[in-house]
Amino acid sequence: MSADATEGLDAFRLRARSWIRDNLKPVAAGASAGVLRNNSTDDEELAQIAHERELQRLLFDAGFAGLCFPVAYGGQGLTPAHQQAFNEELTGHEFPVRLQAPTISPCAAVILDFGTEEQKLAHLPAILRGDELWMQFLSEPGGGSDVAGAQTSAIRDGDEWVLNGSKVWTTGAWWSDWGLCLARTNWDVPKHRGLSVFMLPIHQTGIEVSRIEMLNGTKEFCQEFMTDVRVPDTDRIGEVDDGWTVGIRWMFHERMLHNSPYVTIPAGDAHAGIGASSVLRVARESGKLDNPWVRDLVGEARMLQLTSEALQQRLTEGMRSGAMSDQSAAIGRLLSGVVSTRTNTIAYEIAGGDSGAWTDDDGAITDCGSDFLMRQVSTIGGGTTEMARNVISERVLGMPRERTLDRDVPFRDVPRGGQS
Amino acid sequence: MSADATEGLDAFRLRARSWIRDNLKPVAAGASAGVLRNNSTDDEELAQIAHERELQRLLFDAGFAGLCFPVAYGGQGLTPAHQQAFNEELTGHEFPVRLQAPTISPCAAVILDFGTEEQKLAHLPAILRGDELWMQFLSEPGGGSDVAGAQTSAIRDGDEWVLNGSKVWTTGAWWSDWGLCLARTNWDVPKHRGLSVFMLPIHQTGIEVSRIEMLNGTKEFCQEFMTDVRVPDTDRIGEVDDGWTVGIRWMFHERMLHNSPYVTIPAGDAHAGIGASSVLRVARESGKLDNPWVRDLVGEARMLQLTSEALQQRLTEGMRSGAMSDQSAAIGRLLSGVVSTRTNTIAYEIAGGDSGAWTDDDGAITDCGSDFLMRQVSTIGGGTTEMARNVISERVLGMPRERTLDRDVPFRDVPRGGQS
Amino acid sequence: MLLNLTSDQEFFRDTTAKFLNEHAAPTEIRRLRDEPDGFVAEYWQRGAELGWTSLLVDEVHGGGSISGSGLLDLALVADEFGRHAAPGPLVPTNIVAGAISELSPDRHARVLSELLAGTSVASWCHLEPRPHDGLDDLVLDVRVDGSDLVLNGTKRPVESAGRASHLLVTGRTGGGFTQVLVAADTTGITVRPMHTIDITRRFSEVTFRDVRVPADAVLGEVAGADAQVERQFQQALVMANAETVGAMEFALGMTLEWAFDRYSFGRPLASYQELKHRFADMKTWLEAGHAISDLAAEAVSAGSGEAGELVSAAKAFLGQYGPELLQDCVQMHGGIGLTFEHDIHLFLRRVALDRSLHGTPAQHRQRIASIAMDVGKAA
Amino acid sequence: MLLNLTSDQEFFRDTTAKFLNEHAAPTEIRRLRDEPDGFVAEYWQRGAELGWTSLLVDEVHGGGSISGSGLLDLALVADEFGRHAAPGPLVPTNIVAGAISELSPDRHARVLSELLAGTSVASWCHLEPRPHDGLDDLVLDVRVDGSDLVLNGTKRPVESAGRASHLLVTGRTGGGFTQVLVAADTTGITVRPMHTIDITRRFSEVTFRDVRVPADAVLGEVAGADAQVERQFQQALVMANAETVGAMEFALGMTLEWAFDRYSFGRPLASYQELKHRFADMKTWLEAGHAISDLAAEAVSAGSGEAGELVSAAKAFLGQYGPELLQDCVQMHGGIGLTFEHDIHLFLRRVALDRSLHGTPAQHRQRIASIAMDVGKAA
Repeated sequence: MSADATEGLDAFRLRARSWIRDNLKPVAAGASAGVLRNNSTDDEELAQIAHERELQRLLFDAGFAGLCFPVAYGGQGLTPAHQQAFNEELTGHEFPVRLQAPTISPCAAVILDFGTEEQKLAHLPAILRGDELWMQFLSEPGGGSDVAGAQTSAIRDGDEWVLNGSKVWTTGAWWSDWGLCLARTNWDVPKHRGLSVFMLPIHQTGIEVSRIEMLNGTKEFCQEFMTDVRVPDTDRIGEVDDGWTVGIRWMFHERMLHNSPYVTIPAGDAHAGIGASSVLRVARESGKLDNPWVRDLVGEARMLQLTSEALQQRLTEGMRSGAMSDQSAAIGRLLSGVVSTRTNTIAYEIAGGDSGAWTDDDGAITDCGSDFLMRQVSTIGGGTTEMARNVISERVLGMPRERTLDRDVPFRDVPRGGQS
Repeated sequence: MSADATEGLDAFRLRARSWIRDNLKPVAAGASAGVLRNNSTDDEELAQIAHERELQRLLFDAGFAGLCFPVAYGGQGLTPAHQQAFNEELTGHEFPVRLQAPTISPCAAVILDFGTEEQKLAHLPAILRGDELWMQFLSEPGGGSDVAGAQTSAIRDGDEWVLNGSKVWTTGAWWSDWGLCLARTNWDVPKHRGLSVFMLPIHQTGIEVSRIEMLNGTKEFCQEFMTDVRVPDTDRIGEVDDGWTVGIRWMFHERMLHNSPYVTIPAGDAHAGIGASSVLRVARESGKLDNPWVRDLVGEARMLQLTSEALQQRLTEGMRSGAMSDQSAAIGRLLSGVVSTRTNTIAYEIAGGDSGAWTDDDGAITDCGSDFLMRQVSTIGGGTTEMARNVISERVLGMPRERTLDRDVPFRDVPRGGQS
Repeated sequence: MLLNLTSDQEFFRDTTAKFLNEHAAPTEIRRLRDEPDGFVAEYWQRGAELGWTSLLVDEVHGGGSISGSGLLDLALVADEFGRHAAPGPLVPTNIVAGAISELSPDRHARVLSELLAGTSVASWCHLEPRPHDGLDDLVLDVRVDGSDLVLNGTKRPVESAGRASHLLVTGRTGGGFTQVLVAADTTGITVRPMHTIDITRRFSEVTFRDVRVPADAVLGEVAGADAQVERQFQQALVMANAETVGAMEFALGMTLEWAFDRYSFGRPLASYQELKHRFADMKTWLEAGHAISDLAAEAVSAGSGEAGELVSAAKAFLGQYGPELLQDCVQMHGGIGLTFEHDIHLFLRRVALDRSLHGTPAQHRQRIASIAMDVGKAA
Repeated sequence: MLLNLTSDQEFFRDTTAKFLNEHAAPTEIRRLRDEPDGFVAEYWQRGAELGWTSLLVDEVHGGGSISGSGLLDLALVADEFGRHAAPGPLVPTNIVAGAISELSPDRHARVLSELLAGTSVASWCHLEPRPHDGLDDLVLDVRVDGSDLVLNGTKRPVESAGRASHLLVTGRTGGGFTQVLVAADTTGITVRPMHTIDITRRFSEVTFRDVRVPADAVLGEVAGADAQVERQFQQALVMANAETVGAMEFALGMTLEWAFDRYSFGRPLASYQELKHRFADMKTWLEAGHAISDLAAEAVSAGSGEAGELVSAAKAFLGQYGPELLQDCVQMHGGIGLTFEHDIHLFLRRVALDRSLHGTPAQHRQRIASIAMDVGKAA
């Protein structure tokens, strides 16, 4: 990681700046406002994805893709500080947002951590070029926060595995290429000891992709039904029945998201959805900026955003230097969830009666009500804040673990209540 | 409870109104503002207690003491509606506040529920006359919310019991007469099955009363150290080792407090400490009433007070009619604690910088900072809000009980951690 | 109220509940998102037959109450509407029918009888767009011009204006309020649909440009309707509050059931202390919501001097804690609670809608503070 | 900051920590409530020897920093003050010493050397009483009268004014701020003690009535001190924030230990999920507090354009979540947490005090909003 071994940070930054200005279009502030809004048709979305693949290819060809991936796998072998500099320069420009999560992190990151040499060569360059879009086949219907309780079954058949089960909350599986799948390979041992991880193409016979309609009309999330899907053993990641070792790291990468050195994302853009600037716009366009009560809320939103960003920065540094354990990522996840729901609520409060009913002329106020309905997505998606609080109390503060009734019994004997 | 059997409510109200106006002095609004403030010297306090004993005697002689206690024990045998009417008429007048809790409820209420005829005749009229002030010997140092884990020991010796141990949080034990004491009479059974309840005079050899200084300088609470205190078996309340049956009812009376039909308290005065009117005074005397942010807080405080009062009324009716279980009192306890801390915080917020440092000229703003330091007394005293939440979830909503490690083992084998 | 129903009220309530169970099930509500008016005509007529539209109308004009207080009976209906997130213009139709019944039942007998029969609906044009969106800041101009009145101004949001045959318009004539009943197709009226968070309720922005009506369109006195407007406003608040409490109660029950059924790490969700304590908080908000909503409804029904303060306190409390309770129910459900196929959002929408209509919690807190300041000044 | 200390900084910090462990133990702090100044002279002089008063002062004038940034070093001291709820006029003495060092080290060489030695202390007379208690609403009048200046007005709260030999007074001359260093015993100055929530800090209301000082009492320019006042304010905020974070950290650690040791119903408190989740929240507030406080301190130290916004964000965050964290620590302790003999209130007091001084969270939220509005306007 010494500066001598790699391009100097300042030189890199200047090169990045000039390349970004020459090649990437500027985007308007507030263009991505709102909470998972349903702003485009399917055709438009597919066009956007095609465009983002091109952008990723552009980055790759210019030597700006996978800055922290090894050169052997198509990356640049640079330091997290380079990625940070690139992200800072990227602010205000278009970028291949759909290629970042979950494709590059956690999926590519997990392949880098656990893949064989062949697997890494087969997929990492393809991902960094924008050729492969990946999804997480992780959550299951009825599984909730207990991802290690996966019930998707993988049964060995010679050199292959046969998978059956269902996965859910895969963002955009309908336009993605590959899935990273956690499945149960052993039902006779406690739940964490009978899992394995597989890679599989999404669009194949045996996988039915169904789109889920969210309450605001978005159909971004999918559910997949897998029936006798055959996966060669060479597409298994990590050891048989030791998939939880992969899973822990997988979820670490997921929690890191905006702190990840692998992810390209404009600095300051970590809080997609409703940020302090949306709040300010709502207040201004409501004509309420002269009201001290409204200004109090505007100030609170900005305070929370600055604090949340400062925390992410502190955690990133702390984990990088080893002063903090990797589990500390849960602290950032908790605060960003809380800040996001609070900021959403502040915008809703300021919008006042117009959040119940509005017209197309209402500018920034438009959809404040719908966004409020979707508020909890920030404390559910990507691991609930309840799970984050468990992790912080148990793993960071070392408090006694919750009693579980599924730890020392064979998975098939675990109590499952009404839905099993 | 039919109106025929007792004096008509309207007639009673008129009689009460005229008696109150003729006999009790009016008190200024805001006279009892603040949180357990240290406003008087010990001598002044003793004089106030003497005065309140006189007031209670005045009530007794006029036939207004113990409205819902049976006539045989010095009461009036009237209905809760009569008590309510009396309380309404009492608003704005002096009354013997220190005689109510814990003397009349829970102590006298427990004696009424479980005492023998002799015990009732010996104490209830004396209490209603103002001759006996009672205290609860219930909490113990290191006991926290687990009152059934009492470690004060009572060992039988012929017709007497010998008590050893320590009790704490007895309000004003230094000026009180009798204590109602929960003690352990059997260490070889699970904790709820080895308790008994005793009555004992506070000022006797063997009981050392020590006053506790609170952080704001008040010395209202006491701790007692009991060494070989001898109590005749005739002063035992309830059965031997069955004290928890008494304890459950005891704590029910404690939670009921301001809803209790036994308690005389001016209507609308249930929220001692900081109420919406204190908040309004702080806002006005700060000169901030033209600020919408401040008015928002004033409105919130008033909303919370009205709602909390409405809830107490609903719970009282619901429990009286049987539509709600007695455990529902915990709902009122929770909201009043939450409303009280929030209202305290609102006053603190409005007082602004003056809550950190102030002068004697600052009127209603004076001591807002000290009151804030004492804020949690509303969510600790009289049973914590955490315990209320346990009761609501487990007893009202029927959710699974918390796992306890002390339920089915002899009390002497219960894990006690560092302090035992 | 919930604690002390008469058997007649219980029966009345059950009848509505049964009807809604059958005709306003969640699948039907989801279907209605594509229905232009958000409800079908027959549904509303049958509801009217059950008494939904007649409770604020005098018996002599074809109405009548169950308990003697039509408003309290109506609150029972609103509570059931909340428990079902039910469709239909309950608030505006009742407000308008009640006002006609009180002020000019004979002149508008035909309109009234259609409202009572559920064959037509009416809207109340009350609050106005920014910057005049304060509770008392109504500026729609009602000018006297000879024997006519001329209306100019804009109202929003107006419930069911796209479907209404008549509009009750609250405007200002000099220093006082004037109320006018006008046919929705009168020249100069523009009805422009709005977006909303609810699935079955519809709102519009209604613009009045030189809308000319004869003097007998006035309900009550020109420039003398202030007390009547306040009364209508309080009635609307009582209905909105009851509806919110009903939705909170149903959602909490549904979520509690889920917590018992749903296992995580081998244990039911209901066994996790942190969730238990949140359920305790929610139960407390619910009971407090019942309490203040009922107390306020009784005060409004009785015309008590404290009605304004209490009903605003109820609106402010429910507008704050109602949406928070519903959001926590969503959280307890996890991802599926955010899907269109799940039922919980139907109740979240209704509670969030009721929070936004007839003044937000913040606006009602200001109103409460003003009342407290006036009282404080007098003391 | 906490994550990246140099070994010199670590050593410096440890020295202060050890000294405070010995001389500012809770029993000593409780004793000091009866001490008129809240601290004893020898304690402060020995602290000064450790470097507490010299970090904002140039090396050439007898000061010097450990790391190159005296303000960041001072934040370490303030953090330790928070961890011990330590006595002593840290903020005013450093602000005044720093201002003298920067603006007129020679003219006030004697005052400066006494402050550095800890043999005297100084106060900063900055904010004012109601109704001029806004952050920018300073009205103390500094009038030029020939070669003299005449001061009229009132300041409060002024820390350690009862003990200070000199006062740095921030006032207004026409449209700009003027700062004057004046001996505390100058004719026309009245120092009136105030009550406070802290045990060892002392505050006064200081009134200036026709206080006449020579022109060379001015620090900087007449009517030209605005930037300097803002800088002093930001420095004070950095110290207050660091102190709050230190107190939060110590209180949380102490409460966590209690939760492990304390058994209820046969289980340690630390095993109850609802309490565990509250500890998770507190840990999050603490880490976020560290993060924003450190970031703001670095920005102020570097004189960055974002310093004003960041330091106000830190003050607003810590002023809101600091007291809440401490109150939850009290709650976890139960009744004994409210007694004078327990230690937790020492930290609650300090955090609540720091929240009230130098602008409340609400005032800083207004300041942040104004900055955001200006930026938004420019964009």
